[in-house]
This record gives sequence, C-alpha cells and structure tokens, in this order.
Amino acid sequence: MYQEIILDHYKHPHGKGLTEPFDAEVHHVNPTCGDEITLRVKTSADGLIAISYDNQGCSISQASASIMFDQINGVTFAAGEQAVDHLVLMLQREVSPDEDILGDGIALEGVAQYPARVKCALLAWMAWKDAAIQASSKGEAK
Amino acid sequence: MYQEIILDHYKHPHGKGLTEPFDAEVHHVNPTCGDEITLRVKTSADGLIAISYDNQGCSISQASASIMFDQINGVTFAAGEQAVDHLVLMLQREVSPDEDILGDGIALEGVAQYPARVKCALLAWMAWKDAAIQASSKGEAK
Amino acid sequence: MAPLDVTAIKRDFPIFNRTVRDGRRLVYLDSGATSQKPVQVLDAEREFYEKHNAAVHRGAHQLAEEATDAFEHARLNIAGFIGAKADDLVFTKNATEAINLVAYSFLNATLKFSRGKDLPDGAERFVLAEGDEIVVSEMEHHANLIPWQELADKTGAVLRWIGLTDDGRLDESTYANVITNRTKIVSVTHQSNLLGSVTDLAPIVKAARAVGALVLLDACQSVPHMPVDVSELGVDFIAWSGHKMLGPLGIGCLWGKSEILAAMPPFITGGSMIETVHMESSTFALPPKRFEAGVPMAAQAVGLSAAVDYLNRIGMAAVAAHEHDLTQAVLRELAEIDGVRIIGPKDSTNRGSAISFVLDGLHPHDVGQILDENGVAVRVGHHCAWPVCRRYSVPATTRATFYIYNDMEDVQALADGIRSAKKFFGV
Amino acid sequence: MAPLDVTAIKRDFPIFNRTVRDGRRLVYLDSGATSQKPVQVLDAEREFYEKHNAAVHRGAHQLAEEATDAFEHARLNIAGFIGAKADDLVFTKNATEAINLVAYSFLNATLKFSRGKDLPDGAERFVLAEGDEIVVSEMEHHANLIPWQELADKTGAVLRWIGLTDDGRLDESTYANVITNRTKIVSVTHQSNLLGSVTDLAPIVKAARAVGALVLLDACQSVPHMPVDVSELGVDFIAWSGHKMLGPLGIGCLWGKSEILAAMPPFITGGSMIETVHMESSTFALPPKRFEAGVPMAAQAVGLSAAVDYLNRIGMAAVAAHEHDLTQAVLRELAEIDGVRIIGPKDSTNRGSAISFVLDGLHPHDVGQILDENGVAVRVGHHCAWPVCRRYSVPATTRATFYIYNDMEDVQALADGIRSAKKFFGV
Ligand SMILES: Cc1ncc(COP(=O)(O)O)c(C=O)c1O
Ligand SMILES: Cc1ncc(COP(=O)(O)O)c(C=O)c1O
Repeated sequence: MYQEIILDHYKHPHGKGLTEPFDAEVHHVNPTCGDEITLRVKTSADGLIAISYDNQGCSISQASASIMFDQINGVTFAAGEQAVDHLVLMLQREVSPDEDILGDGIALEGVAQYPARVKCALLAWMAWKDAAIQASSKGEAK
Repeated sequence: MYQEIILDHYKHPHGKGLTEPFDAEVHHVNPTCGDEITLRVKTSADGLIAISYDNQGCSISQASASIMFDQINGVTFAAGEQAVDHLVLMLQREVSPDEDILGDGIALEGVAQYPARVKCALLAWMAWKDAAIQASSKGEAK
Repeated sequence: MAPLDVTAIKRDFPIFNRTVRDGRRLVYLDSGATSQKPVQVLDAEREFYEKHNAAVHRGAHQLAEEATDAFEHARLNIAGFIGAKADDLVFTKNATEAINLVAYSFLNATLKFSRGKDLPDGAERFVLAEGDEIVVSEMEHHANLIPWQELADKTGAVLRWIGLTDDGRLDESTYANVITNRTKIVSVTHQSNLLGSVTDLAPIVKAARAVGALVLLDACQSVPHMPVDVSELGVDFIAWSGHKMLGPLGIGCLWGKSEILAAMPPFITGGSMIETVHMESSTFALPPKRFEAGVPMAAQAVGLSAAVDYLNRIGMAAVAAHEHDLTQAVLRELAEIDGVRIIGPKDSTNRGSAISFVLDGLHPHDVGQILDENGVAVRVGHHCAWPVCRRYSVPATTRATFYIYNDMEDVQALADGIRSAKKFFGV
Repeated sequence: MAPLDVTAIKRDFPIFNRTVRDGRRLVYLDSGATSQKPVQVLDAEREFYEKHNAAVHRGAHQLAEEATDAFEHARLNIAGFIGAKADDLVFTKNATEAINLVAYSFLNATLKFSRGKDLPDGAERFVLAEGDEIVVSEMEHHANLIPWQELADKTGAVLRWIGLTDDGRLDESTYANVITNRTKIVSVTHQSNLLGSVTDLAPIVKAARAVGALVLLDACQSVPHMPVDVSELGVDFIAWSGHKMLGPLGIGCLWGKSEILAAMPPFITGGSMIETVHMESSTFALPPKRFEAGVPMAAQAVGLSAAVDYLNRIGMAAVAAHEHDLTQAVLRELAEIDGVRIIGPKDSTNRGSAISFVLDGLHPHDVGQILDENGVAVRVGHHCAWPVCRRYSVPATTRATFYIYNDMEDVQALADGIRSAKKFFGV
C-alpha cells in the first residue's frame, strides 16, 4: 500500500493551502478516524474548476488529496467526475486502474485490500464532488 | 404430579364461591397462562381468618386452592403464614413435606419438578397472604 | 415442487439426537416461539468466533476487517432474502426492539420537533399531534401492541384497533371506520402467532395509503415460513426475529424504505451511529448505522446469514407448501377429536401452521403437561397475545406450531397426545 | 498471588491458532474493543443450542424448562460475579442499550408524569423538570454521552460535564461547581477506554449523594479487568458488556439497586415484560423482567456465565495484577521511544491497561497499519470518545489494550512495531 510515490505525495503535498475567492467550500470528516479536509472550488467562465484545500489526516488521505489536486485541478466537472468515479470503482476492485484518468492515483490501488483505509483514499475526492455540485447548483440559481 | 388426590380436589373443589361480608379482597393472576383467583378474607374478633374464593385455571391451581381452603380456612395469620411458607420451601425442594402443616398439600410435592407449574400451585396461597396482610393493616388503621 | 426430505433435514439439527421425559422422541411443536438451529448455523457462528472475531466497524487490523466483511456480507445476504438492499436493513436484538425502534422514532421526532431541535429531512411524518391516531389490530402479539400503547400514553395520540371476525381474521368491514385522516401509522401482523391467520395485505395497505399513513408489518411469523419480498408488499417497514427462522437468539431485523429510514431520528444512541461528536451536541450517521449503536451482534448476523442460506437451499415456496400440508393434516386430525375447538381459521386457506385449540373441560396447562409427558412440546398460555384470548373468551390455548423438521408422524403424536389427555382427565 | 500462566490460557482461545498478514503471529491488543473467546464459552453456548434450546419463560415443556433454568442460573452466576442479587441484573444487548435504558427511564417517567399516567412508586426520582441537570464527564465513551445529550434535548434538562486534568483524570476541583442541587443523575465511567485512567469513586459519589442525585457507572472497562463488587461502590447502576470479558457478542448487563429498578417505567416493551394486557392498557412485571421484552438472548447469557466461571477460576485480583504488570512494562517501553506521547496517565497507579499514544509526525492510521502488517492488532481513531481527543488536541490516537492472554512478548511486539513504523516513515 505504501508505495514510494504515495509517501512522496504525503511528505510533499501539492496544492495544499486554501485560497480565495471561491464559489463553494465543504468540510468532510471521516468519522472513524477524525481525518478532515476543507475544500474550496472556483469555477471559471469556461467551466474549469479550480481547487484549493487544507487537510489533516493519515498518509493515505493526504497523499490522495495531493494526487487529486494534480489530476483534477482546473478541469471540467465532467472530467473530474470521471476521475472520481474511476477511483471509486478501482477501490471496489471493479475496474483496473487507468493511468490516463488517475495519474499517480493508480498507486492507490493497493488500498483496496484494506477496507478500513478506502475511506481515507476517497475523502478528498468526495469532498471535491460535493463542492463542485454545490458550486454548479449555485451557478444555476444565479 | 397428577396424583389421585389432586385430581379429586380439582374435580370437586372445596369452598369455592365468594361470600360476604369481607375485610379484604384480592385478585391474583398468573401472567403466563391467565389463571385467576379472587379471594376474600374476614377476620373474626379472636383473629381467625375466614376465606372465600372463586377461581379459574388449570387442575393444579384449582386443586391447590381447594387444598388451601381445607388447610387454612379459619386459622390465625401466624398459622396460615406458616403453611404458605412451608409450601414455598417444599416447592423449592428445600424442606420435605410436613403433612401436619399442609394436609393434602403434600401431594403437590411433585409439582416442584415442573418449574412452570410452581406458580400455579402457589397462586391461591399467595393471594391469601396478600389479602390477610391487607386485612390486618386495615384493622390496624381503624 | 419436491416434498421436503424431513429425515435428512432432521439430521442437521443436533437437538433431535436427544430424547425428553424418560427417553421419549422429541416432537418439537413450538417453533412459533423459537425454532431449532441446524449445525450449519452453529458452525458459522463458531467459525466467526474462532477465526475472525473482532469489533466490527472499529479497527483497522486484519481481524477487524474480516469481522466487518463477514457482518456486512451477512447484512447483504439477509436483505436479499426479503428482496431488499443491504442499506435498508437494520439489525436489532429481536423483533420487539425493531418495533420499538419505529415507535420511539415517533416519540423522539415529536419531542425534538416541539423543542425546535434538529431533525432529519422528512421527519414530519413521525411528528404526532395530540389526537393523532395509531392503528393496530386485536390479534397483535404484545410486541406490536404495548409499544404503541406506550407511545399514545406519552404523546396524547390515540390508539385504535381493527377488530376480528369470529373465524379469526381481521374484520375488513371496520377499516374505513378505524383508519382515518388522523391515522399516522398502521401496524399489523402478517400472520397471527396465535390464530395462524395470514393477513390479506392489499385492502389494509390501500386504506392506509389513502390517508397517508405509514404501514409496519410484524413479519415474525411470515418471513420464516413463506416467501416474502418487500418490493411486493407495499408496506414501509417489516420487523422480524432471527431465532424463529433457524438463526441464533439475540438478533432481529427491521427493514424500512430508504427514504423513510433516512427521515427517522435515532433511537438507541452511542458509539458507531455518529458522524461528529462534541460535548454540546452530535450529528448522526446514515441508516442503517444510525440505528445500530454499540458493538453489534456480528456473530449472530453471520449465524442468521447461514440460516438464510439453509432456507434458500430448501426454497421458501417449498417450506410454505410443506407447512401447508401439515396444517391441513392437523386440522383434519383435530376435527376428529371430540371436544377440541380450534381458535382461528378452521380451514387451511390463507393460514399458517400455528394451530391453537382448547379442549372442553380441560385447561390448556393440563393438556400441555400430558403432551409434554408424551414428548410433544407445545406452548400453552396466551402466547403474548392476551387480547386474542379475551376476544374468543378463552383463558388460554394450547398451541402447536410446525416447521421444516416436522412431519406427519409429529401430527399423529399431537393427536394421540390430546386423546391421552382426554382419557387421563376423563373428559 | 501466582502469576497467570499465559501459555496455558492462550491454548483455550482457538483464535490464536491462526496467523495474520502472511503467517505472522497474532498479537491481539484490541481487547478494549472486544475480547477473544475461550473454547469454554463457545462450548457452553453451543451446548445450549444443541441440547436445551427453547424460548425461555414461555413454555411448559421440558426444553423450555431447561432453557429457562439455564438462563436464570446464568443470571444468578453473573450477578454473583459483581456481588449482586439475580433480580437486580437486567440483560440487554450491550452496554449501550443498558445506559440508554436508564436515560429513557427519565424520559418516559417525565412524559408519563406530565400526562398523569400510572408510574411505579418512587418514579419521581426519574421525573425531570426544565433546567434539571445531568452530569457526565469529558472522558465518556459516546455510549455514555449521546444518550444524555438526547435526553436533555428532549426534556429541556441541561447537560453538564466534569472536565479533565492534563494528566488524564477527572478534575475533582470542579465537582462542587458541576454537581448542583439541580443534578438528577451523575453518569461517569469507571475506567476510561481511551485514557486508561480509573475513576476515584468516593469523591464523586459523595458529591452526587450530597445533592440527592443518582449515580450510574459505566463499567465496560472495569468489570472485565478488576474485581468489582456493587455492594462496595455506592452507586445506583452499573452497565457493562459481555463481549469485552470473554463472553459472546450480543449481551450486556445493567445492574441497579432493587428499589431504584422497581421505580423505573419500562423502556422497550412487548412480550414477557407484562402483568396483564388489555387493548386499552397494560400493567408490567417486576424487574428484571420489566426491562427484558421479547425473547431474550438466553444462549448468550449461558455463554457469559461460562466466561464468568473462567474469570473466577483465574481470579479477578490475579487478572488485575497481570494487567498491571503489563501496563508498567508498556509505559516503560514506550517512554524509551522518541516521539511517543502517551495520552492518559503516564504512570501505572490507578490505571488500567488501555494505553493510547500518538507518534510525532505520524498519523495513528499509519502507525496502526504498520503494526497490523507486523501482526499487532491495535485500534486507531477516536475510540468512540471523540471529545477526549479534542481535549488533548489530537485528531486520533493509536490504542493498545491488554488482557489475560497477553504477555511480555506482546509488549515487545508493540514496541518493535512502533519502531519499525518510525523507521518506515522516517520520523
Ligand atoms: C467505556 C465504554 N463504555 C461503553 C462502551 C460501549 O459498549 P458496547 O459497544 O458493548 O455497548 C464501551 C465499549 O465499546 C466502552 O469501552
Ligand atoms: C407475531 C409476533 N410478533 C412479535 C414477536 C416477538 O418476537 P421477539 O420476542 O423475538 O422479539 C413474536 C414472537 O415472539 C411473534 O410471534
């Protein structure tokens, strides 16, 4: 599970730190272990979603957030959602990892063997999905 | 358990039927099977307690009421209580039956082997004790 | 459908290796109270303890993962048995707790609402106003009566009930009267544990739906004995116990529609049902966890899952057909004994195998005792359905109930036992 | 006192025949969550099912009698283990239900009182007025916190709590402030499941008594680990779980003083807890039956009784002494590892064997994972005591807990595992 690449992301996370302005902010928690993430999104005129986040938690949850930032910061909702869905399926062992979609995220495949850690790997990505949906519904409301 | 003498009391119960006047009346129920007894007591000036009762239920509870009537109708509280206590101990197999105290009640000894029936055998006697105590506390209150 | 191979089935149940009352064959006719357990169920439970025991949903070590997997697989399997999704199945200690859980949802929603506290979306359906009505029937087991009496007592709601016909069925002619615009929930049995009658669901569900009431079905005597598919019942909840369907003691089930469970505030609270906890206040997990506070009965869930596998191998349609044959035989045999009066439907249509009767001139306790002495285990008393006894003016009944390990020989043993009781007491 | 023969004890626990994570020895340090079960307990439960299984307190046949005997004998034996009478011991599904039972007694008494409904004599003690106070501590397990939050939310009572000192103990200096004339119940843990600290009972009982409040003790982490005699504690209730003391899952216990239990209205209602039942209303049995609605977990009670026998053979003083030795050793070993910080008392006085720690620069999840890969099963997270983590400003801890089957080798395995986690992550 602890591949070199995961430990790298954990020790040197990408994109950590909250920025302004933002369209939506969410706070997600893993109730069994107290891992937390605050995540903000800002959608540009052409529909690309910028991410900022701050988090605390285990190596898997932190590395996964860093990988998420690399993969889906500044992409469209559709592209981001595709990545999240693929990650979920990979962690349920229902698809084999696709590097084009997940980038370094394919290194998280080993987490699937540890059900208690799957939530750690998903935390940031689920927060992104939640925030992105909130931002887009706000957009519509306007 | 079903000795001849018990079946006799069951088929030809002694003293069944409520009478007036009375000092106290109680109604006891065995919640698992619905056996019921209504029992009245009337204490005379010299402290002897007359019993009347009406009941419905199984052979054991009816026979036991009839035996109770034979044994403790018209005795003092102390004598009645001694009989009740002896019956309880016998049914818990803690004393061997004393015919002087229980009369035909010694035939109930076999009931001790059937814990679910012990309550049937005790129903009338417990009702008597309850009623006698109520009557005496009323007497004191006067 | 092939008839059950009762001889082979019996071999799976260790208890039939013993005898009762001085060497008599055990004729177990008390499965309505609790069923016997096959070795497959006992082995599954034991294997959990010997190989995978840990507190589920709590650890990150291998045993905890295996235990959690086993527990959640059991949930999926048991839910599948009634045509449900895993997430809509809540484990309780017995059916009684399951029904109380729903009754207390009303109480808790009502109290929190009146104090302006947080409630889940949709909880309005569980908020009672003074004079709102709760409907049960006169044939309910105490487990589906007293929780509602208590709810009424504590909220000012009114308990109403559907009466019974002389032949032991819900009196449908009274539905229109009893189920009104004030009715918030209708909670009835799927099969009476005393009378054996099976409820015709369509009319009662229709009446409840017409006034927007929720419907809870007490399925304690149906899920173990016949195919039950919640997607076809049209009700909002079903509650039943594991121990009456070959499963271990100490586990019951509540199934509810997803959106209805989601709308309910918690009942028993504590660990594992939370989202966040502060000293000041807490928020709660989604169902089913919201309703499963504390370390759950994982071994029992695994045992119950093995029971489901066992029943699936036989097939629930075959189980029902087998019991139907036995029911017909018992009704026929008992009709031939003078002085026997069946309390409940006298023919086998829409009827399960719980058969209650009284014997003229003899108290059920005495009938049961003589049967017991002949090795025939029946239940005597009011069977936790005292109002039914009152309705039919009997102090109690003798009840024989049948399951997959019973056969025609057992029916004969019952009839013979009743005859010897009559002879013994001279009635 | 002779030291425990851990090698012999281990042989009684089938789970130690297995290995974890590719053939490693199982070092089970998660007994605080649930203990492993000896073969004696598994055999007792199985024998009940194979020989005596029936619904207890319900039948008049031989199996029902035997089952009832076994169940009530178990009650007597388990009650004896804590110095209590059988009639004062209520079986629940777990400790969580036991604590909820008491919390709901307050709710139900309050509601019935306000509507003028029947209540048992003495129930006034359970009637809450707006502004009455409930006291817990900041070190409670969620099971002894959320039920009281909920009770306050539903009644207008106020929840107050005793704070903690920096070294992980109840802050006695605040008792006078927190426990007031409005306090109706003080509910605290006997031993913290996260910190390991053992409560000094005398001062808190004295403060509660002075204002006439009831006292409930969460004994989940004390009854399994030290001699507990309710006649000496001075409290009104204790609640604990069977599964943490070698017993089966699915059974918990509430002990209460006779006259206090007698004053409580029922919680979960249904069969077997009644005296008479009419459609309009019902009356209830005496304790403990009043609180045991539905078919109870008889097999689990029999299993728990065998667990009690097992512990009695070892002797609870010897169990406590053994754990004390291990605790000292762990504290000593961990003190030698750079970057380990104990959350809880750092010395072994008045302290049980639950040892929580954090490792600088490393999240507990990662520590637990490396330990798991070394075969060492610990728990990571907030251990259902989230406010304690907040109090000590840690997101979570790694927790090792010890029992009779653990020895110095296990302590060493823990220390080695922590060292390899440090090395692996380079902290
Ligand atoms: C101190 C304490 N209280 C309460 C509980 C709850 O016990 P259970 O989950 O068995 O109900 C536990 C254990 O989980 C505990 O350690
Ligand atoms: C129809 C019915 N409802 C409810 C119950 C209660 O089930 P349990 O006692 O397992 O909670 C029973 C059985 O006892 C039953 O037959």
